[in-house]
Amino acid sequence: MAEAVSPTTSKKPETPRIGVFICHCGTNIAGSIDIDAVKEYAKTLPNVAYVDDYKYQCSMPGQVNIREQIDANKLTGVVVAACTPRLHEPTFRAASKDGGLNPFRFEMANIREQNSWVHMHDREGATEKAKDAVRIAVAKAALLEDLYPKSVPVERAAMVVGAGVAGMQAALDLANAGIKTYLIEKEPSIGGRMSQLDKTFPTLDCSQCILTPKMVDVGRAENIVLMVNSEVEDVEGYIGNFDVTIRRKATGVLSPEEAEAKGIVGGGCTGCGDCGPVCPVTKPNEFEMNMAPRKAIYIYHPQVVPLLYTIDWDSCVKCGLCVEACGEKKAIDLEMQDELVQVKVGTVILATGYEVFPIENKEEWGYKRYDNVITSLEFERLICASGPTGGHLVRPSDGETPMRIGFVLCAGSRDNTGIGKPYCSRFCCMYSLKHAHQIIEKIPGAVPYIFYMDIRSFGKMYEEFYYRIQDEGAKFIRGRVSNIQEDPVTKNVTVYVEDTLLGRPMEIELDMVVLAAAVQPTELTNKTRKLFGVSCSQDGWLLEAHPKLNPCGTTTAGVFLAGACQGPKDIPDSVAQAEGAASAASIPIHKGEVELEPYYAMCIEEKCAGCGMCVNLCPYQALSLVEKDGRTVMQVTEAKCKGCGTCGGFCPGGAIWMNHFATPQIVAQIDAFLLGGEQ
Amino acid sequence: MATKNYPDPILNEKLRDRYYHRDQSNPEFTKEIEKIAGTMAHMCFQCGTCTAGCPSAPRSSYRIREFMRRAVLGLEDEALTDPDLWFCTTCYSCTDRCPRDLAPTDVIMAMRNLAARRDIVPVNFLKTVQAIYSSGHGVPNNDVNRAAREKLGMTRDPPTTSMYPEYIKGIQKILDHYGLKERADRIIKEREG
Amino acid sequence: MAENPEGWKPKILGLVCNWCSYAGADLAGGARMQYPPDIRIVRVMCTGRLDPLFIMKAFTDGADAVLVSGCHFGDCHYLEGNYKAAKRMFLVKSLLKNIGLDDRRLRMTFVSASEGAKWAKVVEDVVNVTHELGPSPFNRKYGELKELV
Amino acid sequence: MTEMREYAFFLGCIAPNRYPGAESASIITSRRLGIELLPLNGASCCPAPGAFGSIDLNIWYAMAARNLVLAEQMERDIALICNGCYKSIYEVNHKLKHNDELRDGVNEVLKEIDMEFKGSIDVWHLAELLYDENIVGVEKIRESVKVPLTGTKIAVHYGCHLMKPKKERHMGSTEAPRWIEELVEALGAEAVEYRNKMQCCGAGGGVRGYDLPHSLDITNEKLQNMIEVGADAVTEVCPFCQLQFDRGQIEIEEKFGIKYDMPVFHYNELLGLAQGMSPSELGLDLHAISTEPFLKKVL
Repeated sequence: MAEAVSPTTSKKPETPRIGVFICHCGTNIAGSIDIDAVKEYAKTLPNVAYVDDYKYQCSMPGQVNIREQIDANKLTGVVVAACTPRLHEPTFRAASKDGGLNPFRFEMANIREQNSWVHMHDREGATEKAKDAVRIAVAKAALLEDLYPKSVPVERAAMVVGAGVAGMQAALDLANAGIKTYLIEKEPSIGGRMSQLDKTFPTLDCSQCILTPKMVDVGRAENIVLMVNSEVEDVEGYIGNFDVTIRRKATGVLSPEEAEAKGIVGGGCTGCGDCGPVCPVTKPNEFEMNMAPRKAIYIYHPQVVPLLYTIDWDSCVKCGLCVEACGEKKAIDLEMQDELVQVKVGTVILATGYEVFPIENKEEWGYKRYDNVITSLEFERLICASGPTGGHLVRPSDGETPMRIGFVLCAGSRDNTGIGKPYCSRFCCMYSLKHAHQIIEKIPGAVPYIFYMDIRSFGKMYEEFYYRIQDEGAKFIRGRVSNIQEDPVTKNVTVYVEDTLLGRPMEIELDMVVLAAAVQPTELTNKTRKLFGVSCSQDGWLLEAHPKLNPCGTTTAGVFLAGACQGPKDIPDSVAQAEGAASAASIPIHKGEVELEPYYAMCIEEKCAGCGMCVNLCPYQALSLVEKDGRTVMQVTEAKCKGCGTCGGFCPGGAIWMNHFATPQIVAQIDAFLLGGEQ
Repeated sequence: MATKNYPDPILNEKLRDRYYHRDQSNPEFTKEIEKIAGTMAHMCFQCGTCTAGCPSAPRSSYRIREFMRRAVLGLEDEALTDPDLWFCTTCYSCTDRCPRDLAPTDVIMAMRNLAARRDIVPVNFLKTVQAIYSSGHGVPNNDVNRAAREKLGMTRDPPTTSMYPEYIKGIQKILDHYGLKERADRIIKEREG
Repeated sequence: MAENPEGWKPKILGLVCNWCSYAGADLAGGARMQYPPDIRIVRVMCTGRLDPLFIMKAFTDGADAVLVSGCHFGDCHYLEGNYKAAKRMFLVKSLLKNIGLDDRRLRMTFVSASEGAKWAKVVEDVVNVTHELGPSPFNRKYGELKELV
Repeated sequence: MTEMREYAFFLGCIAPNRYPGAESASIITSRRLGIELLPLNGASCCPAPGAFGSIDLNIWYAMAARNLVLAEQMERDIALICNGCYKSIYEVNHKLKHNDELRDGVNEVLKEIDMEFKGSIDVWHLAELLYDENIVGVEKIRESVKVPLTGTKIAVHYGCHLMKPKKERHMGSTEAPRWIEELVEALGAEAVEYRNKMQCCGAGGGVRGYDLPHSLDITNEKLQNMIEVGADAVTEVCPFCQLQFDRGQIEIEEKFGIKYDMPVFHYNELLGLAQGMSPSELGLDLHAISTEPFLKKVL
């Protein structure tokens, strides 16, 4: 094994003096590990100059002690055996720094998450493992070196992907904080799911009424660069300096600005709508859940932002009638092509939202087989005054007003069959209560039947809302619907359910059934998250950095989460998280610079044969070959290097030094484990 | 459960203790069921989907959800002595629809197996056993049918154990291995004399 | 396992990446998922960092098994480090065969930050397999070739 | 005629011993479609999954395994025409193939009669073979029709154990399947949809024997749903369902005083009719409910 010497240390490394601090974490660790045994053992280890233990090492006294002992014992390195470095490494690095030590002289031994908590009934085994963990950490600490984080300037701009209520709120907050914000939306208009809703629970204020002002603000905001019909195509760089490529899909329509840029004075789309009527092609309007028509050149609805028409190329026949109708404004360009736009931002917020899962896969409920079985989103459009029926709820089969309407909760949620979703979709209970209220209010004599397993009304004023709806006359039946049968003649739908509280099966003929279908991440979420290196949980929702303490962050520095893309959320929660994410995303930008962990690669030139194998291995093009006093050697562009070490793992000559994960350090850990302890 | 020893047996029954007491639960019962049925019966969350689609529920007091509950709580006696246990037509609708991906039908079959170990089993089931023991068929051939087969140009007996009775020995060996025939005879005799 | 020597406990080295598998292992802890304690973890930023020599060193040092665990393909925090690691592990496996070591002693798995249960399962599997295989011939105390090393 | 595919024909009980027409129709119609159904000598009851499964699943496994071994010795896959048999023979074959502990247990018992389950064959319901394009397929059936059943409305009863539990079968939707309807429409008839199509006939699980009125009440509900949409006949692929619908109507009349006269056909009997077999060749006169009104419509 090639024994590399760091290119940074010219002087011989001093004899290490390591301090070991063992944490009880109350009984979290001490409960299943014999602390004294570990302590006594640590004293016997080479290079260990001081050993101590404490109930809560992360507490102030614990940190102060570390600080004082560094000085008192002339420590060259510090090992804390406690929880996971992913939780408290920053804490103890700070403590080491306060003690006058370079923070990167600190090493952590994880004896909680990966020991005491997973070996609770094997005290002996856990204690042995803890001893080894300390030994391994000490071995590394003895070889750690001073490192100095590189601080890089942060681009004074942010990006928000997805312009639903969460994305809009985040963008507005950032913009109001004086940060230029690119707001990327794949649809032709901002507003997202919320703009499809009629009323909102539990306050019952009209969704459009409270949302459209926000949409207008977004459209007007100085600091917001709005890009609709756009998708993230590629991402490079790191916190402070993300280079993002956006695909702006050809809409076939020029905004006034774009027209101006093309020298068409006073031209561009004004949203006058002259083009629509002349278009010969009719298609279903996705915004109306395909229950209303639109033309091949269209807007979703009158309140869209930006108020620009869009051409649906899949159905456009390029007859040119719209071009004529548009006339002097010359807003329509049937030859328009997608364009790729490059932007540089310091931080990014993902707010890609949710969609309804294909509920027709739960065949027992007959969605798409039975006319009068619809989803909640379809219900929202049918009950909405601006919807396809002007807010008059009708059954799809015959346009009649339904009087007995069933609401099937947990339709595909809390489902372990592999067809539905194992999780609770979180807002179905509440909007179904709202739907019940809406029909009682709008249709005199109409009776809602709510088939539920549990009513989860956990939010502020939610339980009170439940109380109100029950009082208004909604029928609550505690049972999950097993199947639905359609009467071939009347098209009425009969629901089969057990009233589990009565212990009695029920056969209830209804005019219409609304499925509160489970939700899932939007189609593009997976592609987008991979571009930003964000992980997801098994069910596809984006993974937060810490479920409790960092719910907006991700494991990619500078990338944050807002709204339902992180898990099903109602409007208040989405907006709240959006504001959290916006504040988190603005911090590095306001600081103006971020410190990057100095884990970059370095070339040990006397060992480098200049073979260049590593150059192609680097996913970030951070390596290159250069001539240096007559020899070809590799050179690292530190700003580009993210410290993955793929080059170091390959270099045949061991000529690459990975800061903080150097070959001698890792080998020392391996040896310490296998050769160090009693054999 | 606390027993009341009032002198009047009618009152005693009328005022029978309806409390659930922990000692009525037998955790082994739940385990036994899961072993036989190969489904995580203890994961039932009582949504009622099973009963709602059950063809027997609307025409009897049979509630498969309640049997699932008994499986969860280990209410062995209550489950095995309930005559409703034998109303399941094994149509598997509940199994196909259970959101917890359990197999209530197989839980019922497991309970029936456990009941049968206590000789709790309807006579008609045992008569099928007797028929198969003697003829190899649960629904044996008869002369009317033999004539009919002949008329159709078929052999009077199908090429099963009816045509090759020498195979019946093997069947009897299998059933005797489990002593099922004797048990069937004994139980039927007890019930019908 | 009866044939395994008295007092032998498997020495298993776990080389895991910081972003997925180490986080997954932490998650298993948070959820108190119990698994055998026979593994010792060395954390690297990415499995791409792993020099085949590290694994060979571990085996010559007498490790009974080595577990390498990274992100799922397509989820690598550094885009493609795990692909490169996986390729190298194939190489190492063939090396192990050549020196007469059962290549089941080296296992590469992919455990995401949300797969605590999977991590516990993986460790359990590796421990079981190691028990099946018994001490490595190079095991400092129990291996039949210990004099060699 | 393409090359003949040979299967061991597992008869079960009710087809050969109550509806022999269904047995002979299956053999004759299949032969015309390239399937040779060979006698499986010495086969017995499958055994009845309801009765035996309820008493002791282990005995059910062992008894079914004996039938499977007979076919293994013939080196032929099994084809059968009864859903109850399908549950026993298909499911036990599947379980024993994939569960070593179970197989060893069963082979312990089979040793006593010098048999061993090897797991060398597969089990098919004749209906799925007829529907499979690679074996027969709807087209080939349509071509084989000489007397189209035009103008008749037929209600399809799938029965339960053919397709459920979904996860242990391989036949797709158990809520709204259409494939047997396709087989029926290939004969020129109209397959009508009716309420609760997938509901059980009521006979299974030993309930027919345990509580006849209870099981008939289920049958009665299904018959009403079929009448509601004007069905001229019921077709099924399970002689036990056939018995429940056919004899069941007599019992329903006795017990509930309701008379239906709804003809009941095993699909292969219908196929036989369409292929030009005479009612007497099909033994339709053995049905409890007269098939005459239906025959008048087509012949």
